[in-house]
Amino acid sequence: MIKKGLLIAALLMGAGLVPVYAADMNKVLRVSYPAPEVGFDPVKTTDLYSSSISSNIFDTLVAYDYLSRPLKLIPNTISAMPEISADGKVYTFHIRKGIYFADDPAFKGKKRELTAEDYAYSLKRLVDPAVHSPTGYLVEDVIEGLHDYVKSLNGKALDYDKPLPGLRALDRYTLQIRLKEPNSSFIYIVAMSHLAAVAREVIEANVANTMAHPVGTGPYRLAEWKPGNKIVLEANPNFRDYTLPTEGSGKGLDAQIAADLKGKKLPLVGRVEVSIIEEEQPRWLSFVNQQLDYAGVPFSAVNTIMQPDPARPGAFKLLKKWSNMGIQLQQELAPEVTYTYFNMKDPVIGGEDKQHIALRRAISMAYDVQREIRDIRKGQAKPMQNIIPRGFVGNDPNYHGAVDYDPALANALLDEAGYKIGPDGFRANPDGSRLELEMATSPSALDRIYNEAWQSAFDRIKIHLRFKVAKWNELYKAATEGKLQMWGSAWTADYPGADNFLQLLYGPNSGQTNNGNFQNKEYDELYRKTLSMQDSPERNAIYLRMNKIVTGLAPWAYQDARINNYVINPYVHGFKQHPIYYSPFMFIDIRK
Amino acid sequence: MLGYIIRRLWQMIPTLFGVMLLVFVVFNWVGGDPSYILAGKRLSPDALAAIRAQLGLDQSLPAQFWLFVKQVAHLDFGLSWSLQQPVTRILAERIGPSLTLTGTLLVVELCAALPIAVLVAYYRAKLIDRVVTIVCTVAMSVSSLVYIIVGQYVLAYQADWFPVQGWYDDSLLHSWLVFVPLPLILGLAVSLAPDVRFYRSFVVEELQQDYVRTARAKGLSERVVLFKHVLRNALIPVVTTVASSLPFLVLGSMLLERFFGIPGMGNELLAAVDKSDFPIIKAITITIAVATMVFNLLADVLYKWIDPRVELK
Amino acid sequence: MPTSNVASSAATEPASRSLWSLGWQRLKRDRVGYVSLWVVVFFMVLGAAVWSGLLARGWDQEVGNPNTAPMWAAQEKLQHTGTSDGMEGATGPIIRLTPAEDPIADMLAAAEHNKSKYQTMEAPKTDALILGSDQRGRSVFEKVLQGTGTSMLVGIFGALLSVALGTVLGAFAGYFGGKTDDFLMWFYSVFTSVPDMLLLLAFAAVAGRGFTTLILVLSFTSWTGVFRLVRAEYMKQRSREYVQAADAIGASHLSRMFVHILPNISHLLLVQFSLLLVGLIKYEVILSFLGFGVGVKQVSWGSILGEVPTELMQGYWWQLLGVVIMMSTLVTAVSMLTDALRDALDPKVK
Amino acid sequence: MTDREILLSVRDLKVGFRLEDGGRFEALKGINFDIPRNRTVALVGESGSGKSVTSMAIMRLLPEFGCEIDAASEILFEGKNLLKATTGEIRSLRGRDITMIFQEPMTSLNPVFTVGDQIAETLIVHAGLGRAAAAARAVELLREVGLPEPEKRARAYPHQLSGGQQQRVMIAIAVACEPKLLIADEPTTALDVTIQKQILELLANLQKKHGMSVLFITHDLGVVGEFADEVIVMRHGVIREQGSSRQVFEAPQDAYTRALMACRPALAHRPERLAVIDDFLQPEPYVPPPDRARGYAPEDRTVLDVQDLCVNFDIREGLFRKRKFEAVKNVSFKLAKGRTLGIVGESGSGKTTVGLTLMRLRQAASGKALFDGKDILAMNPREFKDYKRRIQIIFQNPYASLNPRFTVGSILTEPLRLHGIGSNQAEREKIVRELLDRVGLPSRAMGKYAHEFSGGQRQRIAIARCLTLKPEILICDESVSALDVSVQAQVLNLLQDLQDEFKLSYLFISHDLAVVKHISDQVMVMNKGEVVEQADSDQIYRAPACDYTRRLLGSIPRGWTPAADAA
Repeated sequence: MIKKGLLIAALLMGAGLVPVYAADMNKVLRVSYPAPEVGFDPVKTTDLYSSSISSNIFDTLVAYDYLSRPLKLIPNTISAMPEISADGKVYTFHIRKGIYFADDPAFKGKKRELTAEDYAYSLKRLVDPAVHSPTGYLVEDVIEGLHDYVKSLNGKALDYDKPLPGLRALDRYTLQIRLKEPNSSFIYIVAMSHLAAVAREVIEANVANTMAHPVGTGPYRLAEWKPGNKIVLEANPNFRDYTLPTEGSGKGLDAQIAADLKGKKLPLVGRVEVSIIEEEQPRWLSFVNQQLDYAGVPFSAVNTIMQPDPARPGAFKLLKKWSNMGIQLQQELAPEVTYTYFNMKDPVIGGEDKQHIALRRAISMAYDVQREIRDIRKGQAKPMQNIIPRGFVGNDPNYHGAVDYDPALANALLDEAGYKIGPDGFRANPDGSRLELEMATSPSALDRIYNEAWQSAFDRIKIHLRFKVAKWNELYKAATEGKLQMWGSAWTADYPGADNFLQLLYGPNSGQTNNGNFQNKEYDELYRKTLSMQDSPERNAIYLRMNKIVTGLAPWAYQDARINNYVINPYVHGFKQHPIYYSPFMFIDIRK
Repeated sequence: MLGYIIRRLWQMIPTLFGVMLLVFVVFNWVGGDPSYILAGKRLSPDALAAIRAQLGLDQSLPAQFWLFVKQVAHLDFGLSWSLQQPVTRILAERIGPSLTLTGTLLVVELCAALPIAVLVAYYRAKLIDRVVTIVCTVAMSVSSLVYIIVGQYVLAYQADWFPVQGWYDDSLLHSWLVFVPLPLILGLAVSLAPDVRFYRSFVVEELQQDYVRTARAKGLSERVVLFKHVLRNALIPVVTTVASSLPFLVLGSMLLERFFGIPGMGNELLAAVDKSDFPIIKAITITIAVATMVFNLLADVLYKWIDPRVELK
Repeated sequence: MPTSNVASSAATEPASRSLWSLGWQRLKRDRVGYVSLWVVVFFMVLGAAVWSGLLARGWDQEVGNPNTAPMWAAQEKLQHTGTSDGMEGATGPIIRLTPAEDPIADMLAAAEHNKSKYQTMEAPKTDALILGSDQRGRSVFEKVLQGTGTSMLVGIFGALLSVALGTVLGAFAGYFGGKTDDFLMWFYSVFTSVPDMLLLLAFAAVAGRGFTTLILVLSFTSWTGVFRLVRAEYMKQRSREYVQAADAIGASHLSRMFVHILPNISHLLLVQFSLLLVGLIKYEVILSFLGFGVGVKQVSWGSILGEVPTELMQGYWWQLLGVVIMMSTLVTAVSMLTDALRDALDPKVK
Repeated sequence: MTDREILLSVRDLKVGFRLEDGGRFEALKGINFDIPRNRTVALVGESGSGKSVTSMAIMRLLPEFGCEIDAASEILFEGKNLLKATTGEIRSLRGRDITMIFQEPMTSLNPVFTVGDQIAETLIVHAGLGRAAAAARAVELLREVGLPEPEKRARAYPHQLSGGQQQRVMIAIAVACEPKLLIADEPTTALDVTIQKQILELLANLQKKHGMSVLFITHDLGVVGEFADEVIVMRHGVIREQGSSRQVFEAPQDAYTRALMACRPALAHRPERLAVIDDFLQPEPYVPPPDRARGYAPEDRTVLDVQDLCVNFDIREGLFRKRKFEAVKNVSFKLAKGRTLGIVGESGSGKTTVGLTLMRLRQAASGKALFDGKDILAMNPREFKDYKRRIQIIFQNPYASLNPRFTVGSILTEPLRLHGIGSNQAEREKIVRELLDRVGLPSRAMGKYAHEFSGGQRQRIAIARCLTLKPEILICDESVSALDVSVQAQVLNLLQDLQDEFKLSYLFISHDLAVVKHISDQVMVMNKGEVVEQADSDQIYRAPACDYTRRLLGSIPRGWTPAADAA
């Protein structure tokens, strides 16, 4: 009772300061992130949590529809999807008039309209050497002339006013981008929050600390920020009239949400409080006590929260205890792959000769993914079968790319390949030298559980295994330098394009994302070929071939893709998990 | 007195230098390369080099150390590497919550532990003393982690007597009312037992002194002997112990802050070590080191104040 | 007959006793202390038995079903989640790598032929375990026993090393004073000015996992208390008359430090050792909880407690119970023994 | 001896202590004595005699645990049995009717309260005075006990006062409420002889002035002679003799009493050997041996020639500054072969520092110490090693100078081993056995630890340790001061025997003038680091040349004088 009273008092205090809003300023949405954000300069951050906040503050040219699955791009600040030239290289965007930035002292009290120049400016910031953007690669080699211009700077400051042939504002509302090569994924890149529009005046007024001064045209603006602890967003009073763009499938949850939001001006909730809670237990407890409005299901507590749903094979439902409270469960397969890579340049485990392929395949066979899913993932994952996640264009649902768990076969295979069991009961290299493999790992308790699973896999095939324990960044550094033998990795989609995953094995990406240093000529050629192809059976056939190359050579031990489980308190409306937008705050309503 | 304080302050410089050296060596050696955290999912050598240049990691070690020395001299630790915010600002925000919890903890604990200790010492070797001593010993034997894990689970989650975790950023008082009680109770559970035992030993030690015999020979009642004569003397080690624990008020209780989501220094330090955020680690360590030295000095001055025998040299 | 005289009177006189044996006599009279001593001895024997492989050797065998409650406690039967091969969405026949496409098809075929010799029968899983099983189905009882061995090992050797380190440094600082003392005190104040936890995390991060690391890291951060005590004792003892007497008869500095003075503070070191034993066992728990700690093939109380927060939320309390019982028994016993030792060995009593 | 009205009487007091090994130690075996009103009763005994237990029993301050008082015992104070009184009754008696002062004034005062407060406290509790009145009365009391500037002293903390002043404060507390009985437990033992005299006089005056009874507990018969009306001699928990002072001193009935009086060295004469208790407990009567002549002879060979020895200590003061404290200033003396040089002085006179400096346990600032013509102070440690064995030292505290963790055997063989005396362990043990025999200890002592011996035996062990190295010079630093008189006599006799046998030279440092006179050929008086006077011992006692020496001699308790009784 006391708690509630205080809360209301806090809300009232907030409400007193604010002018008239479309959003209900008395409504507060409270959510949590499991890891700290970095900041809110879209070109400077790469982490999920920073980007999720950024996408609530800034607007990209195109955006994913909220409800449609598979994902569909729709115009966001442009009046229609861009015009693409016949050769696939020139994109023309027509920006809508009357979109305004949130107020900021940098605008000197005037309303500031969004223009094509803003996008041009924002894109140039990505490659500005002074900005050190970690995401500059997204456009630098893609847009014509950008790379050459940056290289020509030679330490000089980038001149934002200099017109570039590849990136031009034709007029106040028209932006034209010319690509070096046709690129079927470019439109996805345009939808990434790193390419959202910032206002030059604001950036220049806050050069020293752009991370803390996000000013955009999006539905929310940053009200308060305690780095690494709490982020408070407030509805942006200058936000344009915006309603739910499509009704999605028009069935089930989609229909419910469409009915809820139809015709309403978004956002609905005036204030969003995001707290960073790193431990799983308190996060869940907070949700149960309605201190959080929705939350992920802690996978460690899956058994006490949900059970397999007999009506829908493979799916789960909440235990009675929770569903009686009106809590809703949403399950969605994450757009990701998790795997353990083998370093293909490593003399012991790498190489495309049969002996080493057999070794890697045997390791994959000895690792029980099903058991991992059952015991560690608590059933909340599906085995990975394809480099391209399920549900993505290009994923062949019939392809079984994973190696089946079969320790006996793995042992027999190792015998064939010459890895004989020595007098100590462990296998030696075919040349008789001692065989001991090393797997990298971070030191957390969860990592330890995985370590134990891998340890038993190696015990099954009688190979010595040791762990190299270090902090994640140290391992990452070693990985990019090709110094690790094996390391568990995961990749989550940046955008729903197959190439976003296939590039993980693309030879030239060695030392960047291709940490296993997989170099296969045929694969690389096919990858380049598909880049300019549109979705077609031909392209799907190539994707299948690429998958088979990888299954054959086994640079990865496939693991799984997680199922994201969300629980939602009964008074929360409009929430639907989105594979790209982690925090679709503007669609959510609180009705207590 | 003033001369003493000046001399002590002067003596802090080599220690501070040592601390800086230790922190620098330890974290430059083991701390890992933060540029890999900042670089994101896709690494290019150019981007890495740019980040390293921005962080000053491309300079020689002596140059980096010299920079560190200058930062300490100016009390400006630059920007946090992971949060890109001024370290001073981050720490300024963190210190309030830490102090709110640990300060309350200290006061409550002193108020509880000292009377219990005196009482038990008064009845030393009687049943109540033995019972309390044994209870304390058993209570101390359980890991603090167990108290926190079980306490949070039972008191907050199952019984719902307290919020599970959280913090109001706008009002420390509000947070203190709502969020401090549970960590406070658990903190007490962890530290009350050892402190009672500790303080009891001080009192018992004093009870064996000759002046207690004199006081009794004067015909004073046991109560006066205990609370006037003994307590005043037993307070001397208590004050020193408390004063030397003050720096950790500033640091906060890492585990409690972590579990209860209190945005304090300890939580920040754990996160910073996790992310190799060297500027934050440096700043916190230097702050704690300076606090340790200053509070030690304070302890000595206090010592002088309550114990007339002490001469400050 | 003078000789017989001496012999007879020697026989009637009580046997001569060193301070240690007097302390032992006093300890024996302290009932709580004496019982504690035997509990500690029991744990040491247990630790040695575990360590030498006599006990709990099969702790990492997956003998039971995952997360089974202790046999004496009621538990709702778990619904095991169904497994999926991730092919539910298939729209046509399953496509696999064909032998023609497989670079090692021939090896696989041969291996398939030979694999029977590796087929093993899996032992049936039991649900009847004293303390239930963990999430891999290992017996919690055996695991906790194994953890006891590890924690004892880490605690004992860590405390030994800390005491040794603190004693040697403290002896030099306190005995020689002057510049030696200034330097060592500087070293000491630097270490005490940096929060323990920070040092612990930093050292642990560079050194990775394992016993040796743990022991080194723990002792490297916990020598300071011993140092302060030993230094103060040496300052006090070096001006004692028996030390001056040793100087007068020509004993060297090292001999005075370690032959004459050291035995006289040995009872304090024993007390410090047992205090550190408790302290380090508790520290190990926290380090392991944070992920540094023993290796994957080893288990300690801390690594078990690391699994507890998530288990507790699922209602699996038995690992917590096992560790808490063992740990609090040992730590209580050591603490009480420490108290008893402090009293029994106090030279003031004699 | 008329109107001898009894204030307190002890009847059949039996006190036993439970030992931790389950045994029982009878501290008092049923004693009976009376304390008359307005009289001073001296309770005399050596350590372990039970004299302090008696006083504690009267105050009811014996520890609650492990101490048993026989149920039939009675301590009647004005007819009331204190042993049966309630805590409240006892509390109101303590500090008002019965008060007590202790041996260690420093630790007996509470360090954190001003002395004024500590005096006032009694007045507030017992006399019902208000705070201000009590404070004013406290100042008066301080004046009465002879503290200069009492207003200022009342605001001082105990540590700011000297030992004598602290004891005066204790006395002020004790007499604050006009007690009927004051128990003084060894009140002067820890004090210098001049201070001792003042305190004794003060006590005597106060006794007369307030008409109270005093129970004066001491180990030193000499102290009580001057002012006690009655004397009780105790040994091993039994009263050996009691009676009026005249009776006890002039015609002691008990052999032990006689022995006690005889074994203390006296200024008047110097026997060949001091009497020991056993001499008196033999059936045949004790015949005092002839006196021994002392003094340097011209033909004496000088072994140690100390010239202008100075020793300084640094005292840190203020910011970075150090002040030099001159502990020993220009001390010169010669020590002759086979002779004893006594150094006498009060605490802080620098006498101990001289001894330690000669052992090079302290650093000399300047000066020379020529040992056989070589300056041992200028030698490097290696050169000094050979000389080290030739000068040895016996310390004051026999409890601290033997390593408690070593057996006597290893204590004694260690120097032999270090200096390569004796070719193997067996040979060394043989030497040690002979030495033990020489100092009067059985050879089975070798396997024992120091704590198993009494103080006198320990001092014998310490002497034996020095003898292992066959030194030429032995520095005895207050070596007999901590011992009971009877034991002290034995050790002094031993030292004398050894000197006669081995022609040792002694540097005998002590605060006790009688002892120094007894053993020394020449005496050097030191005060504040300087030598005040140096002469042959008989001469210095007969005709002291300077004031300070005279004052020292004047402070020595004169023992029993019939005049005291007459007064």
